[in-house]
Amino acid sequence: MKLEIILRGRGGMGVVTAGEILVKAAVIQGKYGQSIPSYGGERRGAPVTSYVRLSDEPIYIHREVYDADVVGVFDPSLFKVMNPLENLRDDGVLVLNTKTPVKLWKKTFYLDAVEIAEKLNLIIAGWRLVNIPMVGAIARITGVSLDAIHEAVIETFGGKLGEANAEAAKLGYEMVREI
Amino acid sequence: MSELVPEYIRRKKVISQQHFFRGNAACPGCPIPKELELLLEVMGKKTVLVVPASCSTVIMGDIHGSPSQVPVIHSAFAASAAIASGISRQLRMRGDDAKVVVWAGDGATGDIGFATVSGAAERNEDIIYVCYDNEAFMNTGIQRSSLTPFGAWTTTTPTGKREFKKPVPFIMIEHKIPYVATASIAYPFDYQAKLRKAKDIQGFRYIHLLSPCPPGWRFDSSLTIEVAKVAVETGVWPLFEVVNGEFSLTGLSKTLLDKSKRKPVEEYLKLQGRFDKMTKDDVRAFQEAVDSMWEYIKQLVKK
Amino acid sequence: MIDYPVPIGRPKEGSAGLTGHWRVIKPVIHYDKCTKCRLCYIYCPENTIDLLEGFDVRIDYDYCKGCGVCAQVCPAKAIEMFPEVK
Amino acid sequence: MMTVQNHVTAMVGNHAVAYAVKQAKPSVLAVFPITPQTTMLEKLAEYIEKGELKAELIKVEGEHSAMAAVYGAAVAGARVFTATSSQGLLYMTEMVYWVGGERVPIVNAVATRAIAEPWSIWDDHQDFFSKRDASWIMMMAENVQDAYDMTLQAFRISEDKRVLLPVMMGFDGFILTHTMERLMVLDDEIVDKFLPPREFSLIDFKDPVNVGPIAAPDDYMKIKYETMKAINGSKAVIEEISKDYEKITGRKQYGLVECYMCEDAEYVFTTSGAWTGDAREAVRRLRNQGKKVGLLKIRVIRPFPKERIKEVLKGVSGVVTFDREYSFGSGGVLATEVKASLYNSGIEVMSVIAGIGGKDVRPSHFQRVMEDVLNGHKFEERWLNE
Repeated sequence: MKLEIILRGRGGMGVVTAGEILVKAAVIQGKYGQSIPSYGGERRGAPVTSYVRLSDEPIYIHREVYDADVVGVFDPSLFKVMNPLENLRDDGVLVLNTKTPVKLWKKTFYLDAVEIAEKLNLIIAGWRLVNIPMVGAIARITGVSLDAIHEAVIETFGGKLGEANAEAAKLGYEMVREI
Repeated sequence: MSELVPEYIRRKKVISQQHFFRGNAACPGCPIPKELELLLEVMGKKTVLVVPASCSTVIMGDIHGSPSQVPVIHSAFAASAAIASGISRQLRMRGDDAKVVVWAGDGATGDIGFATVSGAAERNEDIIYVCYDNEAFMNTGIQRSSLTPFGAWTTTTPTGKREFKKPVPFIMIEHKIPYVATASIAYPFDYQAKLRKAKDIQGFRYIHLLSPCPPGWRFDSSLTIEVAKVAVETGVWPLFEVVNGEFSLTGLSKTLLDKSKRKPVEEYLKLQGRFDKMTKDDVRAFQEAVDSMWEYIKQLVKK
Repeated sequence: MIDYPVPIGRPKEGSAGLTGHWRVIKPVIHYDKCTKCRLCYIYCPENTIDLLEGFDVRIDYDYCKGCGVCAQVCPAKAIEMFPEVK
Repeated sequence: MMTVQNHVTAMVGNHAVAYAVKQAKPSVLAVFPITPQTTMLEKLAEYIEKGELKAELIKVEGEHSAMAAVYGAAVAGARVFTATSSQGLLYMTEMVYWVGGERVPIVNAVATRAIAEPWSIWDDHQDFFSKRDASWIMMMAENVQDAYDMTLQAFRISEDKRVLLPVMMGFDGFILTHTMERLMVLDDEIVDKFLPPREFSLIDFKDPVNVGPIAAPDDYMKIKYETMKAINGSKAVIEEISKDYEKITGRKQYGLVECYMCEDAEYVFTTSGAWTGDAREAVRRLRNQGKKVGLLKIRVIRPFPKERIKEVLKGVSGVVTFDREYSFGSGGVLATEVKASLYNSGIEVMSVIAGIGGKDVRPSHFQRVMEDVLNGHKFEERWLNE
């Protein structure tokens, strides 16, 4: 396995945390992982990117991802301000959080992460926490085990929040569909 | 010369003890060695001195010998309160009840090291900070500091300083630390009483000590104590202490709230060559500043 | 003993040498006038006046720098400053 | 192979360093926040508040005081740690020299970052390399694992009686501080054995000493001569401690330098820091094309491993150094020093300046430069700023 993933969302959505959970899950499975957040003067609401590499072998490179196998878009409104599909390979996969599925790439997957967040009451300061359902969906597509995701989520959040998020990951894993 | 000392005196045994060794590099008439002697007598052997760049850096000797009988940690100019913080924390970690004393000049306290002092005070570090105030950068050859008084000549204020002395002791009071005091070397027992009090208190303790400098203030070296005394008598240098926010005047200063009890400032100014160039208006302005400080002190006393 | 590769100073009387050599005027105590008030001992800036048994005082000329504070503070005028003859 | 007691996890660089610091059990820390070091400070504060690390954390009012405070604590016998970056490192510069001169064991983790003006929060090595003359031992990490390993080794090296010098560990701002990677961490007991409690204090009331007083010219120069000998002598100690660490981890450690595919190489990259990984990737790709290239990673910047460099580069035709900092009016620092190390060897040294202020550098950049060199396009200095 050697996968390069780009996660795109907005400051405050937990995009970086999502990348880190994928890495932790890969490590739990005995693989290698790397999550590099785009760094800058990020502010709440501004577009944020996290780059993730998952591999069976050690990862040497320390750069952003330029040729992604998977792009996860956490907020469909990002299409209004940027091109989230930049750097997605032709045969790559788009995973979209949306209520109104549209086929934007040859391989497009979607889920309604907002609905999952609302269902589990994962709302903080008015933000629906869509990041973990997205992690579940991406895990499904990339072949990361749900058990490993579960463990990584519990380790990251702990307690009740951990349980709720683990459930969110599971629902994301189950609900993701190809268009 | 020994013939000048009678035989019976020559034979007598010494009963006093040196806490800070004589034969150090201080100028003749410089009160710093005596101030340290008095300090170490109170603080005892389990004391660490932290000394930033100042006259005391030289006085503390070189790698071949030091007048200090307690550990001395030399410090960069602006760093002493921070170095002392580190020492104090480690002493606490190793369960040592030794005291950490910063021995700093006015430049290290009120100018370059001001943020460091303020930071350590805000954190209420368990240290005693003594500022020996000779009112200018003396070690580099008498340049004005923010604690140089109005009207004083220095090599960088050749016609007299136009700004007033930064009121550092009052600024330290505003830090709400457990203990603040002023002292003058003319009143050694008042100074030692304050050190004793400070020693028994935990937290950041600040003592501001007026320390006349014969070459810098332009007076004969025999007058060090006289100058320090007249500073108090004229009210230019008030003696007070603030224990947990409670302000009280000490010693002679207790009697000086009434302006008529204070000698005119001229008596202090005329002793020192550094004030030679002051005009009558300057002297009046100096007097007014002293009087207005005492009005402020009145309010603090009432509280 | 602290063992350390960077030299560190240790306590020593006369760290600046025999500072008595700096002196240009010398204090001399007229013991007949001395009242044993000890002000000279208390105020000597260099700590070069020893207090003796019976509260007599004695100047340590090896280190006295001749500042003249002792003569100035002596209420009995028992200390006189003489130019050094060298 | 002995059984190795460590376990695998994943952490961002700042947390990996904080974790190593926790395991090293310092008794006093003084840290002032600065991007991109801040999350390390936060982690350390959390360890202390939760009681996982029994230490005093002095929340100083600036970096000058941070270094001053750990100096005071170290003089009083504490194992100490501080961390900073960029402007903060510059602000503490006076004390950086101070503690180097007094040869007090201190570990300072520097999240490397460009220096203003203009403002930049992104990675380069200008801050770190600006301290190269302060008599500190200076090491640069390649990845998160390296940052963890180096932090533990740094305490050992710094406190070694044969060394007694502060150690600065550089790791690239954001690129390592905020990157999460797989990490092998040692068990606490193993670390305790590797790093016994520090025993050394300059404050002893039975032997009161004057620390750091004036030294006359003769004394001063003698002290500096001894420091020169100590820092040069530390090369052997660093190699020795690296070997020791290798034994407890079972993972290959590289004391002063690492040579990657150097054996039959004609041209070799020279790098330091996180982009070594990208250069590694480039070497792998070039080797796949049959090109005889290698990579020399300089792990320790001070003492500069000139003997080792000369030794491992024997037989190569040329070296392409990558500098992420610049000595204005002179050249790239690594380039200059590698050149000096290879003096009279006939090996050509070409200098590339790249990645300044966070400017993008990818494996393909390394590849392209090397292809140019192999095609005969030689240069003395080249800036990748197009």
